[in-house]
Amino acid sequence: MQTTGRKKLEIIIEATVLRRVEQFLDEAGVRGWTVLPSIEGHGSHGDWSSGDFTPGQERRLIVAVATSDVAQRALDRLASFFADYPGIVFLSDVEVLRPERF
Amino acid sequence: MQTTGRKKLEIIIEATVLRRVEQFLDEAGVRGWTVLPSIEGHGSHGDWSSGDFTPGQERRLIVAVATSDVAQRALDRLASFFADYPGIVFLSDVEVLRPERF
Amino acid sequence: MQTTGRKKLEIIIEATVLRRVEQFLDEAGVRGWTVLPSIEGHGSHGDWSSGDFTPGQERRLIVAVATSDVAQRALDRLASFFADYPGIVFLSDVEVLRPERF
Amino acid sequence: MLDSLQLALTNLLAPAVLFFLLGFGAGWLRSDLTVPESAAKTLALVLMLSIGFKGGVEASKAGLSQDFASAATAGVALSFGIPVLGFFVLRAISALDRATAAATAAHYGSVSIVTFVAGTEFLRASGLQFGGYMVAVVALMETPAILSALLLAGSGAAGRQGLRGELIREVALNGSVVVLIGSFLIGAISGSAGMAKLEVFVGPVFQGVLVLFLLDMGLVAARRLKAARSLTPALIAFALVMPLVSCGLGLAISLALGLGAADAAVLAILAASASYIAVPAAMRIALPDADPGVYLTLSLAITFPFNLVVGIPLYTAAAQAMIG
Amino acid sequence: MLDSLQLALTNLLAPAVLFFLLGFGAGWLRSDLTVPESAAKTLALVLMLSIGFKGGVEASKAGLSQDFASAATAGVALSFGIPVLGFFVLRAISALDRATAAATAAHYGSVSIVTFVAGTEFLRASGLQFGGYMVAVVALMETPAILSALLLAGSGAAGRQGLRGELIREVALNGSVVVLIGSFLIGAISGSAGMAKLEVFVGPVFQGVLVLFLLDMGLVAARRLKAARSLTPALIAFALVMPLVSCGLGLAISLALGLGAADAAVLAILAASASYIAVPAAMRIALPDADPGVYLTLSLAITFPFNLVVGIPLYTAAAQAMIG
Amino acid sequence: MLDSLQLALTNLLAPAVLFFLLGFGAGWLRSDLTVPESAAKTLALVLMLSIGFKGGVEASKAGLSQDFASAATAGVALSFGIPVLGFFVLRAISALDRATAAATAAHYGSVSIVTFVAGTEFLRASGLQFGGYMVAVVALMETPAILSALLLAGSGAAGRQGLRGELIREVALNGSVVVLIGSFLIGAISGSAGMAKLEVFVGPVFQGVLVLFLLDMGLVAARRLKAARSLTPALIAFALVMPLVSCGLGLAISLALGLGAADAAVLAILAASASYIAVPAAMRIALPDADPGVYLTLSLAITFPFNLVVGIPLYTAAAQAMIG
Ligand SMILES: Nc1ncnc2c1ncn2[C@@H]1O[C@H](COP(=O)(O)O)[C@@H](O)[C@H]1O
Ligand SMILES: Nc1ncnc2c1ncn2[C@@H]1O[C@H](COP(=O)(O)O)[C@@H](O)[C@H]1O
Ligand SMILES: Nc1ncnc2c1ncn2[C@@H]1O[C@H](COP(=O)(O)O)[C@@H](O)[C@H]1O
Ligand code: NA
Ligand code: NA
Ligand code: NA
Repeated sequence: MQTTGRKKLEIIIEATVLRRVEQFLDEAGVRGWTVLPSIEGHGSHGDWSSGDFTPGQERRLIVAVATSDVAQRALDRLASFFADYPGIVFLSDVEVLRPERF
Repeated sequence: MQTTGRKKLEIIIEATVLRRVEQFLDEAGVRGWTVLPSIEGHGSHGDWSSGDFTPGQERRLIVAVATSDVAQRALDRLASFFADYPGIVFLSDVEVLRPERF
Repeated sequence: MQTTGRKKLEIIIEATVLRRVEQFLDEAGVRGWTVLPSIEGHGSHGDWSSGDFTPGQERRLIVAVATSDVAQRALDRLASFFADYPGIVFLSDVEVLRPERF
Repeated sequence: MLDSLQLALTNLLAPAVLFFLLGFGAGWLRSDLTVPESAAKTLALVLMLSIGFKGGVEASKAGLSQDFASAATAGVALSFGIPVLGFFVLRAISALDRATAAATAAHYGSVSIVTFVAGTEFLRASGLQFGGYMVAVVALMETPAILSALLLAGSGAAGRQGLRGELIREVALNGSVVVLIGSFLIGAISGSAGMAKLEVFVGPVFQGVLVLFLLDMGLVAARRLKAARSLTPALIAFALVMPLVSCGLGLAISLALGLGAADAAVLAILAASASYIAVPAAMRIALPDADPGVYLTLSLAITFPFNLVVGIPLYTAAAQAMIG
Repeated sequence: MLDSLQLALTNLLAPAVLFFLLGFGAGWLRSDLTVPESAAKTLALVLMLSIGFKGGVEASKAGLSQDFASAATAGVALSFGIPVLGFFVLRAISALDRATAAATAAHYGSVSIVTFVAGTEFLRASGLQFGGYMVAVVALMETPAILSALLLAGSGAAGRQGLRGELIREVALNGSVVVLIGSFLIGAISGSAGMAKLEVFVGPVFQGVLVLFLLDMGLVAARRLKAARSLTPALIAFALVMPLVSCGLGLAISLALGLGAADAAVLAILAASASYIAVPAAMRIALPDADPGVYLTLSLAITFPFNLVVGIPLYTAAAQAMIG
Repeated sequence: MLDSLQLALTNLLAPAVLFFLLGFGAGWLRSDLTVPESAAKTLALVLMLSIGFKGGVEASKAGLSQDFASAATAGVALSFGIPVLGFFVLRAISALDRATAAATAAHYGSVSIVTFVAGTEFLRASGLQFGGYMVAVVALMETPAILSALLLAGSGAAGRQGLRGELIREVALNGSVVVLIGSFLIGAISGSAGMAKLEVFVGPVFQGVLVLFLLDMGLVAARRLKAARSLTPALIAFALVMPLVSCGLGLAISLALGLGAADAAVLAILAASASYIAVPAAMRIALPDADPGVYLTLSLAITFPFNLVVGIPLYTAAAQAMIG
């Protein structure tokens, strides 16, 4: 099967700002993404857990596959967002079938 | 620690066809996989959310690490499945310990 | 946006030993990680499902982005742990913003 | 007539309906209120278990009757027939493709269990006594509509991809049917001894479960309506008028088969209701090309609220006028 | 006095308090006991729905009264005012940054619904009769504190990043406020007919939900306390003394507005309680730089247990001494 | 004898047993019916909380007694002893490795709380009155079996990998033991005042929770049985005969210690039951090499259904024959 190179964006953010980040992805031209739940985490601001009572603090992991250009544009927008809001993003290479969909 | 190159398959499909896709993986010689839940998604067919009442529409993310050959075989089988059923698949390079297990 | 190379560790282990593995990561110098739930899996020891009644057997997926050195150190520690406890780990290349955080 | 209006108002002021409206309002205003997904699934399970069990206990008290046979015949006929009508109407009035039209029609032939529950609550409040076997009729009406739709659409995907097993499981062994029929049989077997144990659970606790579930349905319905992209005036009209037509068919067949007014009202409510759990799940396997954005929006976000708020008292009044 | 001690002991031996202590002990000893996250959210929803509904039914029986207006005025004033006091105290006694101090102060101006529930259980056990409208006062007190905090902190992040919509939703339409007010209105509208249906659910079932939820709160509070990294003696003192000060303010304003002893006790309990659901959620959007490790630990892991075990009987005794 | 058969039939027709069979059938036919994972965990929590609390209240009424001391001694002895017997039998009749044999034996020494609940329901239906302290005996029997297994297997992994803390937590502080003992103490402390609040929750609501949980156990047991790869006739025979042997040991020790027929029946049921929550969790840490495909299948998919459907009436009849 012929595969083509694309970029996978993975974004970890608080549930509270999910809608906003999805809007960035949309504006950057990302055509699809999937949001995964997470249970707990550790970082420079200490630990959090989905068992806590604070709805907004739970993290979501957004997985989005896109072309390199679109991923770069999303990254630019996220970088300035992360100046105010906590969150991390990482990028990696993936190969996909039917590249015209991404 | 010595690591060896392998391929990671990530497959996003509807819960409804999970068993079928697992069967493909098995037939292709994939020896292990892990299935993750997801919460919501956006794509060319609009949005979906695990909060909806439709059991089958929820997406699952299958993560499977395998040799390049086996991954290629799984990909071939999935490509023809995805002609009828919605789903996406992407492939990336990973390094593993104890390569004989994959 | 300028990005820098880092390593992404992905570790699949039983919920029971999560605390111990987190301790290894901490000792190896990993500064952050996120823990995801999973639903079911297949491997050389048969199938498991989160719907079973055995709390400890459920798998967790730990995602941790770190420098290559730190990741290598974590890998060393995990390799000896995996002699006694079941679990798999894989490593891949990612690019991050603000590399000083990882 | 005045009495019917009075009862319609009573329906509107029932906590269950008000909690649905609360959820709908909150969803519409994009409140962050949510009912956790696993809670919603558990609540649905409890609802089905409770009505199945209660129906079984009542049926065991009454014994098998001719009325059950008549109602079952009528229900199965409606479930088979309504999708055929719905399909041709949808193809005539809209540009929906074959698969989406067939899948949508299947929803209207099958039934909504929460509409049934709300309807029976209303009938009880109105002093109308229907047969416990109507729960078995609900279960019987769930799946024939799916078979009709498959014939109409000429489904091939499930066959090509070796998903016949999954399809059979979704159609014949889907969770709601199994729980409904299973609990009905358990109720019938364990009778009043069983009821002595579960009385509070399937009675007053059930009432709480019902309002929570309706709160969630309101949230989901409003969110779906806001996100709808493929709604046209013709489709909206279909979602409002088709239930009235189905109610008419249900009453006609009830009259023909000699059912009493209360059973006829239940049958009319079932005919008018549209599935949003069992049928969509089967459609994702059988007709993966059909657009869930159409069938879920119509059934859950338009027809369900309409039936809950306006339809139930209307169909009941019609049943009483025609048969009572 | 002896009577108060007696009652304080009764409070301590109530199942709800004991289950909190069980959870706290299990969490402290790092037992693997957990209440699933989605269950905890559902339990919280049931608690809010139940107290809203019961309050609405009671309020509909009693009709609107001058007392409601007085209590509402007092509550809103306290919710606005307490954060201002709290903010300046925190800045004076600790090294907290502006954002964290403002966010923490907001928690103390707003209210804890479980503290309210435990307080009302205690008042009922003590034979004190407060107004059903106090539930509406709870809802009214949830959000003014958030506005105070935003003024004190001079928030900018939400504005810069186009999150005004999210912020408004968190402040005005957050799930707990919507369910509380919505259920209150539904209770008021459906009155005793509605109560007939939901009586068991919002009564005896609610008691079980309450002990489960408190078990979970104990677990979470203990785990948070163990994980706390930024606690100083001054902050701990704040979390123990601030409730006493707020109680005093609540009683003073109650006296000024002529409230009865029972209503005054509820108001004092509300003033002394600190939010741990609605306010933190708003703070993650409005003041993302504020440290949740401070405000959640103080409110959930110190003030809540203090109020539950010691505060509630104390504030009630004070209200009776001053007003009764 | 006739009477016993009659009672056995009554057991079979209890809703709880029927719902287990419904779940088992649905799982066997691969229906897509599921009980959400977090719901199942919450239901288990409610079951343990309820039986603990009820036992505590009853024990507080009766006061401490010699019978409690005898039953506790017998229970702890059985929990320590049964695994030793089970281990040597398993090594003799099967090719199981040391770790898997020890882990499996541990399950049979420990207890199943749902089997206990079903057993006590049956005893009540049979008019047999056992002591409230038997709940404390359940809690005491959970863990000694684990210690026996560790001695038999000569575990090293947990020690080598610094998991002693986790192991101690799993053994001494595992969720079910903590909730069971904690609720027992809360019941004993809050007595009838506490019972007045929780009566409906731990009584009629509990019945509904029980049937839901058994429905899920049926589903999981059937799925596990279908997926079982390492079952041999010898292992199946072990899972069916070992409970009978343990029942015999339980009755013998009861006779020796002078327990009444009802308490002896409970002890026999506990001895015959096999753990499927607490012990597997401990075994994943202590003996990670042991194969869960063996011990979970035997305990959950064979022994549990056998005890629920056939064992409970049988052990009760035996207790009455020997002691009654
Ligand atoms: N290096 C990392 N790898 C994976 N997840 C991370 C990493 N750093 C932070 N996170 C996640 O982001 C959350 C907030 O990070 P921080 O702001 O550093 O406390 C953490 O609790 C983790 O869930
Ligand atoms: N580029 C993508 N990256 C990640 N997930 C995707 C992507 N495209 C689609 N998906 C997932 O697949 C689902 C169906 O996609 P679609 O068929 O394009 O609507 C979406 O709702 C997402 O959950
Ligand atoms: N190649 C793999 N890719 C992804 N997950 C795996 C893989 N192998 C094993 N796993 C996960 O690890 C669990 C235990 O594996 P095993 O010890 O091989 O039975 C499986 O049930 C899966 O959840
Ligand atoms: Na219908
Ligand atoms: Na306050
Ligand atoms: Na045993």
